[in-house]
Amino acid sequence: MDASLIVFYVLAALLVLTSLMVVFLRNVVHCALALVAALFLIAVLFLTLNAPMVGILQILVYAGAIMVLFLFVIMFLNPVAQEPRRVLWWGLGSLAAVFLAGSLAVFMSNGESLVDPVAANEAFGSPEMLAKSLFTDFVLPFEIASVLLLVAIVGAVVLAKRES
Amino acid sequence: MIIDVGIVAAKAFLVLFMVLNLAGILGWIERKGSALIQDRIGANRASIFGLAGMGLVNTLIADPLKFLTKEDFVPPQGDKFLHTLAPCMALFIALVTFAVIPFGDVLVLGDRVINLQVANLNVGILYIFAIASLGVYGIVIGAWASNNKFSLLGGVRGSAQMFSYEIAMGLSVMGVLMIFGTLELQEIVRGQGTLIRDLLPDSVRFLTPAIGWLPAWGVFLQPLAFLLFFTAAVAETKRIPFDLPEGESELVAGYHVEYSGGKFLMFFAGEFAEVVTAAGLTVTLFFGGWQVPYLMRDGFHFPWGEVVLLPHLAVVLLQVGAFTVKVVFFCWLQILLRWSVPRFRYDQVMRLGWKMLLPLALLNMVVTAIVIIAVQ
Amino acid sequence: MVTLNHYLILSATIFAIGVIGVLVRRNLIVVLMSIELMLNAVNLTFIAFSRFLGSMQGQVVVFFVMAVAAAEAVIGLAIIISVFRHRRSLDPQDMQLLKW
Amino acid sequence: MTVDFLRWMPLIPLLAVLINIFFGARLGKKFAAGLACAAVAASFAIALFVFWQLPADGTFRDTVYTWIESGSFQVKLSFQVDALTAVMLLVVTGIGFLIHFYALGYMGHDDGIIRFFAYLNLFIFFMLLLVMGDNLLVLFVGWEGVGLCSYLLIGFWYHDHKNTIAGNKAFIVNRIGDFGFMLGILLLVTALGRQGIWTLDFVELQKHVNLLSPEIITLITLLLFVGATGKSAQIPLFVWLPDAMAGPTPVSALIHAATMVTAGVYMTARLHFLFALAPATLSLIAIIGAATAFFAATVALAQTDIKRVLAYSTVSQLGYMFLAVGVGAFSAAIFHLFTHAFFKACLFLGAGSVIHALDGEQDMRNMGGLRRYLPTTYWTYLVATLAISGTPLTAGFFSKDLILWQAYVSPHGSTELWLVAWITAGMTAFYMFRQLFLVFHGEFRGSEQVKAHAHESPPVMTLPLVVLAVGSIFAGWLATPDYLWGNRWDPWLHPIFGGAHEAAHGALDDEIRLMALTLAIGALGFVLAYIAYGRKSRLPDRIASLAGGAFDRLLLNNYYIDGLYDALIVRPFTSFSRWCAQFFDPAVIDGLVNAVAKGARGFSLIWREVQTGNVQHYLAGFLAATVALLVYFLGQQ
Repeated sequence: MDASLIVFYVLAALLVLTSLMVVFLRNVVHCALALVAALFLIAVLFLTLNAPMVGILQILVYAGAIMVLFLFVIMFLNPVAQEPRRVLWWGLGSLAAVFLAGSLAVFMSNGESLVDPVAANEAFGSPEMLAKSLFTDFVLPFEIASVLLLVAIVGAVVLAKRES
Repeated sequence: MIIDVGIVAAKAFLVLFMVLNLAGILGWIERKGSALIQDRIGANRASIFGLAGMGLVNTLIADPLKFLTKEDFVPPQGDKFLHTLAPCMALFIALVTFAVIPFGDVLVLGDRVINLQVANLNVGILYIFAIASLGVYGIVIGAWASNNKFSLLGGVRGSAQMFSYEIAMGLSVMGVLMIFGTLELQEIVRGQGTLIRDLLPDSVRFLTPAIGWLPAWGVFLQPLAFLLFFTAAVAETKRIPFDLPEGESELVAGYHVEYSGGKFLMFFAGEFAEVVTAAGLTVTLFFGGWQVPYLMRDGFHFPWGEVVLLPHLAVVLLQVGAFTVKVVFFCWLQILLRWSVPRFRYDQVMRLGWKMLLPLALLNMVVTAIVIIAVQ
Repeated sequence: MVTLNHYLILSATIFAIGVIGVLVRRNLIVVLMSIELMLNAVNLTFIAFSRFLGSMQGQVVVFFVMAVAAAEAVIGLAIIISVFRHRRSLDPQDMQLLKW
Repeated sequence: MTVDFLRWMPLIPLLAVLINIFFGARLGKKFAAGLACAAVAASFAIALFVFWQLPADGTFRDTVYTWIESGSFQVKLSFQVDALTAVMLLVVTGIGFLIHFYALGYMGHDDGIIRFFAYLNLFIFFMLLLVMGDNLLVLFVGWEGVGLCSYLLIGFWYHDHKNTIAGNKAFIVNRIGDFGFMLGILLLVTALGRQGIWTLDFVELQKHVNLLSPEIITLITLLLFVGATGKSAQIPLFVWLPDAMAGPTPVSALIHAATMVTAGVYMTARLHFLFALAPATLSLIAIIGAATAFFAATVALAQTDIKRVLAYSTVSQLGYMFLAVGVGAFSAAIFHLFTHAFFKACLFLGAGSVIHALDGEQDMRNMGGLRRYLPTTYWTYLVATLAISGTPLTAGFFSKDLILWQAYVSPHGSTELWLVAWITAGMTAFYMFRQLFLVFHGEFRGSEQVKAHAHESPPVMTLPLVVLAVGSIFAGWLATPDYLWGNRWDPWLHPIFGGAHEAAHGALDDEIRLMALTLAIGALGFVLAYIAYGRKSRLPDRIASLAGGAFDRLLLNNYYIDGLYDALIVRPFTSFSRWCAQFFDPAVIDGLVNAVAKGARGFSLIWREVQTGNVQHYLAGFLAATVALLVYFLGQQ
């Protein structure tokens, strides 16, 4: 057990815990905060995987923007109705998900695992490298993504605006 | 290994100590400043051992003690856990932002080179924005956990406001980032150590006698960006004129209506910590950070050719001192602002953010990009 | 030594947890959040592969996934708001007119 | 010879139609009517040019584009003009133009004049397609098109329900004939196709017609003749034509006398190579032609409506033409078609002029003495009557005489056929002069009001009358008997009909003797008519009341053939339709459809439970399938 493994297990355990909280907590705000924690943990995992840029973006975009939006909407709507809970449906759903997780895990990990990470150089995952990829090989998708975001903005305004 | 960890811990402690104390001192400065502006004596009752003018000590020690000994009230219908979590997050996030702000150049101790910055991330400025974007949680959670409609409204207002100004703030610094070509704050500060004349392209070299002697600080290169950034940063601190989330006359006290005692102290201190952070960031990006004009690692190199050599330790102390002075200046500026300007209306805040700062920031970015390409 | 499989299995687990949320929760906002969770599980896979294959493409894809997720969340929440305005409910089971 | 101006002949009227339909109301009535006339005049000019340029035994051909292409089977939208078509072109566009011109006056006050001229131009377009098409399919399109125009124009004054009924009748009766025609075409194509020749071109058909067996040809020609009886109003499908008089009089003149009804004759002439190979069919055609001529003439004797007399007369004259076809004298048939177009158009237009003058009065019993009010009309009418009655040196004399002579002398002919035709000639003279006397001589029998109003028609109407009257005399001089200057007509059409069925020649003595007989019976008819109607006489009433008036009623009502058809065909058919509509359709057809629908619905009612509308249920299915797929792939590995 080296240090990185310990860090991984701690992060993984916390991540699974917070994810479960997202799904199983009753209070929507608690769910949202658990999700913020989960996303933060995933960002940390990204950092351990030599992806600092993406990790920071993860916090910036997900935790900083998307989840705030979620909280904003939760507060805005302030839904008070209690969710009905049907034990059978929950049990079945969980069971199915366990099957899915099991089969996915077996399916994905039955190949030969890459235990020896490619010796990544210093710049791997740096803003420069990501930017270079984005603005050379992926410049078209990048621009399309910007159009997508614009469309989403307009769409959201149109959808959420009160008809007057 | 141990020493490395120790050094990092020492730096972190130093920064925390400085920021928290500065936040405390700011509380006193604010009182004195408001008194000054409102033409009254103000904050003159505290005395220790009969010594008047000990108000500073009072705010540093007596105020926290007072807060901590008061009843910690939790609304019965509120969410106890989150009610506690919220002020912690607010203060925590305000403090950790400072981790990547450099407060000096390298300190050479023997063969050990210590970077005077708690953490040197290659995504530095993005880290700041990421953390700053989390700042909204303190308000939102606190507002929701209080189960009070005034605080909830404050929370909604706060989240929308911080959301809006974060974007303007992020875009306004793009020009600076493009000029210095890095996201690392330490590099940005080092880049501001040169003089304008070194950056001038040949075509406008004739301007050298006029402005060539200026240090290449962000404020000289990006004056518009400085205005935009500083405005947005002030808005992020949620203080007058941007204190809509609290808005006493409308929302009693906004998101911290239901807070008292130690938790309120944390919000309170967090607010001042944010003021310090905003000042630190402004200084770092636009006012040369720890740079003293013409001060190189070995001493002063004046543009007229004179050289004054200084010992290393003196240089470092000068740099740290200069940084501190600058930060204090901008903290004071914000307090001045706080007492000079009335509160905006909510729609005015939104209009300013989306229709003024954001387009101007975009314009600044585009113009900067064009200029950079033209110069190259 | 942390291997790729560690990340993949973790990612599968998070994904499945997200699926549970989408499947059983009776609150649209939580459903949407669960979808975000699933997306992030996939992101984790991408980053892990990126690291273990030494290719930046995984990170680029994650970047795009984030953009799409942002758009999706915005639109999703806008829809939720307008649905809530009309039905005063966030229960997906109250929204089953689209059948037969 | 390939040319490219033929297409403009039908195209110009079509363009005029489109302009009048879409912009007519905006352009104004006068402009629309003028445009229609100008279009036909342009077509007439082209027709004249074509006629002028056409070499003696040549053909103009103009292919517009390939219409249908399927394997080696090709149908082109292609026009041809040979001698036969040239004659038809002159009749269609020439007479057509005169009638258009006439209609400017006749229809001048009608509200629907734009529509009227659009229909009329459309008719010209389809008629030109019919006569110019170089294959059966184009001919068929024209054939159907003129039927459509006929229907539209008969029911032109659709506000009167009777008119629409007449239009329907014409259309439906024609459909029966067209159905036979279509079957004939299909049989012809498939029969030739069996032999490996897939074509509809007349030239190709003529080339390969000997591949077919006589039985098939007989069947094909019979079916084609069914089409001809419908379009050309022969027994048994002639009932529609008298009713078609409900349309405006120019329409009766153009469509139901001069051009469309002769399409059957044209078609048989065009396919003469087929008919010539089917002697049985020819005999039948001859018999039907003679019978139609005779029966229609008898009916015409008793009619009181001025236009119905002319309608039955047309049927009768068409019978003559088919008689000529039946005895193999195609060129004689076309010749009679040609001359008939002149004098019958003249008669109809004259009748129109009378009707116009009398404010819509059509009953001859309410006329009389109009000679004084309508001098021009009277004289032209007289000329046309003389022509149709076979007065020497008029057009009708030569053409009818030619047919009678051929009926007698042709190898397909017989004395009996001649006899029937001869009697008919006498009756023709009788009923035509009867009409003339009733309308123009004697005293006016109508109301004073109408009398005061009676007036000669404007020049725009009388001018065509004069032109047609002139034609009624001189059109016949193209083919005189051998004892005059001989036949200039047959050589003209000789390249078409060829030597195989050359007009039969007989002894000159016989020809003169027969001619004398014909003249005699014609004169008899005139004398009888004069005795009965030329002067004040009680004779007609006494004849009419013979056998208690039953005979008169029989003739007046067309032998009750309409009633017969009604009882035998129409009523059973309508009651069958009613039964279908009231019982068969709701119970059986709807029952079947409903049963299928109910079955599907029942099935769906069960299965729609799967579709709960709940997104999460769908997702559960999605998830199950995903897991199943994963497990399957794991098993594969």
